[in-house]
Amino acid sequence: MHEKIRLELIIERMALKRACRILETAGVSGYTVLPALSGYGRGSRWQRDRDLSASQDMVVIISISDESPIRNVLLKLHELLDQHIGILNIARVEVLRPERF
Amino acid sequence: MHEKIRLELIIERMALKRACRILETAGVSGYTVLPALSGYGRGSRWQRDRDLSASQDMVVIISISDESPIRNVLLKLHELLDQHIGILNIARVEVLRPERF
Amino acid sequence: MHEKIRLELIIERMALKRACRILETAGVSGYTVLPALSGYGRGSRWQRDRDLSASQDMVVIISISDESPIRNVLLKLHELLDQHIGILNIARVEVLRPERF
Amino acid sequence: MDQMLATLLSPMVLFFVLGLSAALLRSQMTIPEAFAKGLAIYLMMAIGLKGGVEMSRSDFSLQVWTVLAAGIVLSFCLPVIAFAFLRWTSKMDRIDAAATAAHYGSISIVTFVAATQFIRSAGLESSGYMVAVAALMEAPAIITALILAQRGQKKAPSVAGSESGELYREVLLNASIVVLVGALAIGWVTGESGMERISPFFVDPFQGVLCLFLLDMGLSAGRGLRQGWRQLDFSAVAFGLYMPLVSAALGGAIAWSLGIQAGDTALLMVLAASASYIAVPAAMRLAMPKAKPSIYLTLSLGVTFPFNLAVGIPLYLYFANLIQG
Amino acid sequence: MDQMLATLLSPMVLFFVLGLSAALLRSQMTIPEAFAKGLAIYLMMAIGLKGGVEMSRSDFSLQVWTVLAAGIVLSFCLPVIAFAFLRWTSKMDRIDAAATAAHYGSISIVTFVAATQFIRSAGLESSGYMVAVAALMEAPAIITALILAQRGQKKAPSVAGSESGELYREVLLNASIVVLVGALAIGWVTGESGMERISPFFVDPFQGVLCLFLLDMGLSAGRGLRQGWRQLDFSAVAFGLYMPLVSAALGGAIAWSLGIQAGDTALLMVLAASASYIAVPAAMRLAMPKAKPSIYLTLSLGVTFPFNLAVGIPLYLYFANLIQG
Amino acid sequence: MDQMLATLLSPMVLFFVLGLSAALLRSQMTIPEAFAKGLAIYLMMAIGLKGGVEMSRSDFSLQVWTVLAAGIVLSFCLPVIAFAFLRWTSKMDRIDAAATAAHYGSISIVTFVAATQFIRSAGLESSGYMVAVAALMEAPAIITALILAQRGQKKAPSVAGSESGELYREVLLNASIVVLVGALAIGWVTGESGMERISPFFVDPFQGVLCLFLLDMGLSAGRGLRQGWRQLDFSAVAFGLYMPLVSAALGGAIAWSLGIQAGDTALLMVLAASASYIAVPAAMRLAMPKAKPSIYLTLSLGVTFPFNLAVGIPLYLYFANLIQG
Ligand SMILES: Nc1ncnc2c1ncn2[C@@H]1O[C@H](COP(=O)(O)O)[C@@H](O)[C@H]1O
Ligand SMILES: Nc1ncnc2c1ncn2[C@@H]1O[C@H](COP(=O)(O)O)[C@@H](O)[C@H]1O
Ligand SMILES: Nc1ncnc2c1ncn2[C@@H]1O[C@H](COP(=O)(O)O)[C@@H](O)[C@H]1O
Ligand code: NA
Ligand code: NA
Ligand code: NA
Repeated sequence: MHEKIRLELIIERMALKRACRILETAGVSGYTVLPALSGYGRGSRWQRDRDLSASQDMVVIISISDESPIRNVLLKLHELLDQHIGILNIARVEVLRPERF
Repeated sequence: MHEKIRLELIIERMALKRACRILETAGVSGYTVLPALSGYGRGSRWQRDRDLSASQDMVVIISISDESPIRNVLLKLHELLDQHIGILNIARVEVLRPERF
Repeated sequence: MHEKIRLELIIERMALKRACRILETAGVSGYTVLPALSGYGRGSRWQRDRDLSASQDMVVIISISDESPIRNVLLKLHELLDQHIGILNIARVEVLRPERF
Repeated sequence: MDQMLATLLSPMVLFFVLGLSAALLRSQMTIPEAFAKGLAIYLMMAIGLKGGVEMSRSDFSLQVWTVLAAGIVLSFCLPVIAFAFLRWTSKMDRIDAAATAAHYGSISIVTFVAATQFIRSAGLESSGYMVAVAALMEAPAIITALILAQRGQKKAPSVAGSESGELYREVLLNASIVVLVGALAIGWVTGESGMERISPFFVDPFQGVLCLFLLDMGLSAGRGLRQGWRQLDFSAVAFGLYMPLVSAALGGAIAWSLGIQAGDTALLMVLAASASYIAVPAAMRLAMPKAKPSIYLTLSLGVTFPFNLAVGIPLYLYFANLIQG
Repeated sequence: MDQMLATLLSPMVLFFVLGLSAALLRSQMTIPEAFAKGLAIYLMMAIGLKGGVEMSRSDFSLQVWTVLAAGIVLSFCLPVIAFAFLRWTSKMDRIDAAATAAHYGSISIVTFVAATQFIRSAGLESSGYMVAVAALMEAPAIITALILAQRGQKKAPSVAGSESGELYREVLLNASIVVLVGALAIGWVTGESGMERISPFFVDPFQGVLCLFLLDMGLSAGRGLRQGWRQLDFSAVAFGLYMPLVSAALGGAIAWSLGIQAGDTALLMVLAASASYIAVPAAMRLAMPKAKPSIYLTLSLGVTFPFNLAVGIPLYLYFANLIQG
Repeated sequence: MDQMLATLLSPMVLFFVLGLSAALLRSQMTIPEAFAKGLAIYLMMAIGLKGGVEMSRSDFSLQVWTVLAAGIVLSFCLPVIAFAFLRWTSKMDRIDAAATAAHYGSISIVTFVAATQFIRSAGLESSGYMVAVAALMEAPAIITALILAQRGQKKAPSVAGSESGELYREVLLNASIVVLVGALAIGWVTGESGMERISPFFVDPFQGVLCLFLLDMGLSAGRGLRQGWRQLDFSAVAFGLYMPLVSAALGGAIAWSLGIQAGDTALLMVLAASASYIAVPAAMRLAMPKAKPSIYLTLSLGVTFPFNLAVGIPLYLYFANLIQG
C-alpha cells in the first residue's frame, strides 16, 4: 500500500466548475463529484427537493492524489472559498496502485 | 492546516431528522447529507429504485467539526443507533480555515 | 472508540455488482453505495445527466470493516481494477460499536 | 369467472405481471425512483380530483357520514384482528406482528384505483366520497398498532433526537394524505367546470399511467419476493392470503349493514382487504424501528398486493354484487 | 371582483395553496427535483411552441419589434428602481439589494403562463410574440444588477477558477432561454401543421401539468417562507408587495403608449411585475456569490409569486382592460 | 427531396437540432437522467403496445417468421462487416473495433420510432411485427462482437467478481428488451379493446414525448461530439457515415428478396443502418471493459444517429419505395 492524499471539498454546485478548473490546472490525476441531498450550516439550511432553482445545492468533490498537486491547489481553493460557500478537508489514505495517480 | 474531526454517519433516511437534531443540539457547525443508492448489511440488502416506500433508504451525513462537539454528540448518537439502523465512524482530517468551524 | 478500516472504492457502475460480490465473499459486514454526478480522469470526463446509456457512470462503495476481511479483499479488487475503471483507497477510522462489524 | 379473466387479461394486470416476471428472472431493469414518485403523486391527484368532482354533484347525505365513520372504525379495528392471527399462527414477535398489522389495517391506494377501473368496466357505479374513505383509512391503523406494540411492555423511552409531533406529521401529513385530501377538496370546490380544462391531463391518460406505475410495482414486488421470501415462514405467507379475505368479509358486512350500493360495497371491501406498502412502512421506521421491513414489506407488496389484484378484486366484486346487487 | 374570485378558485391557484399550506404545516412531502425539472422543461417547450405557432399566423409588424425592444428596456431599467427602493427603505447592503433587484427586473415564466390562462378565461386574446418578450426579459436585469453592485466599488478581482464567458453562457444559454427561444422558433417554422401531431402532448394536458407544477411551487414557497422569514424585515416584505405594483404600472404605461391590445398589455404588466426564482438565483451564485439567497429567494418565491398569482394578475388584467379595453 | 425537407423541418428533428446546438454552444442545460429514463420506458411501452395491437389484427404468416429470422441473421452478420471495415481503414485496435461493430449490428429504437413516423407521414404503411424484429436485433450483434474480440487471442480469464449468467441477463433482460417484448405481448393479447382505454396515454401524446426525448438526445450527442471528437480520426468518422449506408443496402437487399412491403423494407433498412447507444454501451462495459466508450459512443450517438435522422431515413425511404413501391 502507498500513501496518498484524499481531498474532500464540499462546495456549492454553482461553483463546481470553478473548483474543477482549479483542480485540473494544478494537475490532480482525477476527481469524482457526488451529489448532496441537504445540508445545514451557520444559519443556513437547504434541501435539494425543496428549491426549484437548485441554486443552493451543494456537491462533494473527492480527489485522491499525490501530495504535490494537492499542496499546489490549496491556495487557489482557499481563494475560491473566500467567495463561494464550501469547506475543504484532506486526509492521508493508502492506495493499491500508486502509478494510477 | 489545522486538525479537525470528520464524522461520517451512515443512517436510515427515516431517522435522518433525528440524527440532525442531535448534531445541531450538540453544536456542530454544519453537516452535509449525501444520498445512497443501495447497500448490504447483516442479511439485509436494499436498493433505492426498487422500493416504492423508500423506507429502507440510507443516507450519509458528513460533518467536519471540532473535537468537542463531536465528543458531545457521540453518546446521543449511540443511543439513536440502538434504535435505528446505522453506523458511525470518525477520522482525523486537516482543514484550511479553522475559524470556519 | 475502536479502530477499523474504511474502504472507499470509486468504480464504474457497470462493475458494481462484481465489486459487491467480491466484498461479500470476503466477509465484510456491510457496505453502502453512493451515486456520483460526474468525474474527470486521465483524459476522460463523464456526467450523469449527459449520457443516456449511463455506461460511464461511477459509484462510490464505502465499507467500514475489520482489517482482516479488507486485507482478504484487496487482491481480488486489484484484479477487478485491472479490467474495470476504478480507484480504491483505505483509511483508518474509529467506530463506536465494534461488535457491529 | 369471465369477470376474473377479463381482470387478469387487462393491460394493467399484465404490466404488473411483466414487472414481476422480469424481477423474478433477475432482470436489472429499474424505473427511476424520482420518476415513479412523480407518477404516484399524479395518480393521487387524479383520483382525488375525480372523487371531489363526483362529490360536488351530490349531497352530503347522512349515509356518507356513516360510511366515512365506518372506514375509520375499520382501520382502527383491523389491526387487532391481524395482530391476533399473527401471534397465534406465526412465530413473529410482538413488534413485527404489530407493524405488520398496521399495514393490513391501512390501505393501498393503487389497489383501490385498480378496483375502481374494474368496477366501471363491470358496468357498476361507485361514489366519489369513497376516495375520502380511502384517505381516512390510511392513518388510524398506525395508532392501533402502536398501542398493540406497547401493551404490557414498560413504556418505551423516546428515541434520541425525536421530537414531539414528528410522528403525527409523518402520519397525517404524508404525501398521499395531503394530495388525496387536497385534490378531493379542490375537485369539490371547482366542480365540473374547473375539471374540464384539466381533464386531458388528469382523466384521459389515467389508465395508461396506471399501467406504467404497475410495471414498476411489479418490479418492486418481484424483488421483494426474491429477497424477502426466506424471512417468511408458511404461516406468514398464508396470513398474506387469508387476511385480505377476512378483512374484505368484515368490510362487506359493514357495507351490507349500511345498505350502500354494490360498487361502493366492493370498494369498501377492497380498502379493508388491501395493505399499505408506501405510507405505513415509512411510518413504522419512525415509530417502531425495531420491526423488520423485510417481513412487512414482502408480505404486503409481494403477497397481498398481487393476490388482491388478480384474485381479490374480482372476488370482492362478485360478492358485492351478491349482497347489494 | 368576480374575476378575482374566479382566479382564486381555479384549480391552479388552489393547488398552489395546497402546497403552500402543506409546507407551512411542516408536511415532509416533496416532489422529486428530477421530476419537477422535467415538468418545467415541458412547460417551457409547450409555451414556446404555442407562441411560435401563433407568430407564424401573423406578420412581424413594426409594433412587434417595438414591444420586444420595450421588454428589453424594461428589464434593464426595473432593477435600478428596485435597487433604489431597497437601499432607501431597507437595511440591505449594496450586494443583497443589487441581487434582489436583478430578480425583480427579470421575469417568472410560471406567472406569465398562469396569466395567459386567466386572460383566456376572461375572454381576452394575447399574442404569440409575448413569449419572445418574456424570453428577452430574462437576462438584461442581471447586467444592470452587476453594474449596480460594482458602482463605486473598486473593480472586483475575478473569482479563482472562473473562466471568461461562463457567466454569459449561464445567463444566455440557461435551460429556460434555450427551450423557450428554441421552441418558439420551432413552432414558428413548423406552424400549425407541425403542431397538429404534437398538440395532444403539448396543448391538451398543459393546464393539468401546470397544476402539478404549482403544487410543487407551493411546497417550495412555503418552505422558503418558513425558513427565510426571519431574515426579512418589514421593509423587505413590503418591497415584495409594492414593487410588483410599481413595475406593473410602468409596464402598463409603456403598453399604453405603444397602443397594444388589452391581453398583451396585461401580459407586459405581469412580466414587469413578476420576479425570477429559477434562472436569476442560479446566475447570482455565479456572479455575486456574496449575496444571500435566503433574502432574494424568499422574497421572490415566498412573497411576490403568491401575491401576483392571487392578487396581482386579476388586478393587472382589470387595469389593462381599463387602459386598452 | 421534398420528403427530405419535410423530415428535416419536422418538430422532432428540429428539437434534436436544438439540443445539439445548445450543447455545441456549451449551454449547461440538462434534462435530469431520471426523467429521461422514464420517458425512454414510456416510448418503448408505447411502441411495443402499438406493434402488438397491429399484430393481433393479422395472422402470423410464414413471411413474418422469415423477416424475424432475417433480422436476427442481419444482427449477427453486420458486426463482421463493420469489424472488417474498421480494421482495414482505421487504426482502432481489435477490442475497440469489435465493440464498435457490436453497436452497428444492434439497433437504435429511437431511430426506428422516428422512421415509423416519417413512413406514416409519407403515406406508407408498416407492420406491427417490425417491433418484434427490432427487439430481436438488439442482442445478437453482441455475441458476434465477443467472438471477434477473442478470435486468435488466448481465452480471456473471467473478470474477478463476475458471475456466470450476468452478461446474458444484462443482454437479454435489459430494460429495452423487457419492455418492448413485454408490451408487444400485452398489446397482442389485449388487442384493440384493451388498447382503447390506454391510448390517450400511449398513442395520442407519443409524438410530443418523442420531441422532448430528442431534445435530450441532441444534448447528449452534442456533448459527446464536443468531448469525443478528438479521439476520432477521419477514417472513424467516415465509418460512422458510410457504414449505415452499407447496412441499409444489405437490409434492403434482404427485404427485396423476401418481397415485403415498402414501409417494412424501409424499416428493415433503418434497423440495419442504426447503431445502438443505450443497450450495447452498457453491455460492452461488462463484456469488454477495455474498449473505449469515447470511441463507440461518440460514433454511434454523435455521428451515425444525426446522420440517420436527417439524411438516412428519407434516403432509405426513397429506395424502399423504389424497390418495393
Ligand atoms: N462543518 C460542516 N460539515 C459538513 N458540511 C458543512 C459544514 N458546514 C457547512 N456545511 C455545508 O455547507 C453548507 C453551507 O454552509 P454555511 O455556509 O455554513 O451556511 C451547509 O448547508 C452544508 O451543506
Ligand atoms: N460495514 C458497513 N459499511 C458500510 N455500510 C454499512 C455497513 N454495514 C451496514 N451498512 C449499511 O447499513 C445498511 C443496514 O445494515 P444492517 O443493519 O447490517 O442490515 C446496509 O444496507 C448498508 O447500507
Ligand atoms: N484521482 C482520482 N480521484 C477521484 N476520482 C477519480 C480519480 N481518478 C479517476 N477518478 C474517477 O474515475 C473516472 C475514470 O477515471 P480515468 O480512468 O482516469 O479516466 C473519472 O471520471 C473519475 O470519476
Ligand atoms: Na386494509
Ligand atoms: Na419583472
Ligand atoms: Na444496426
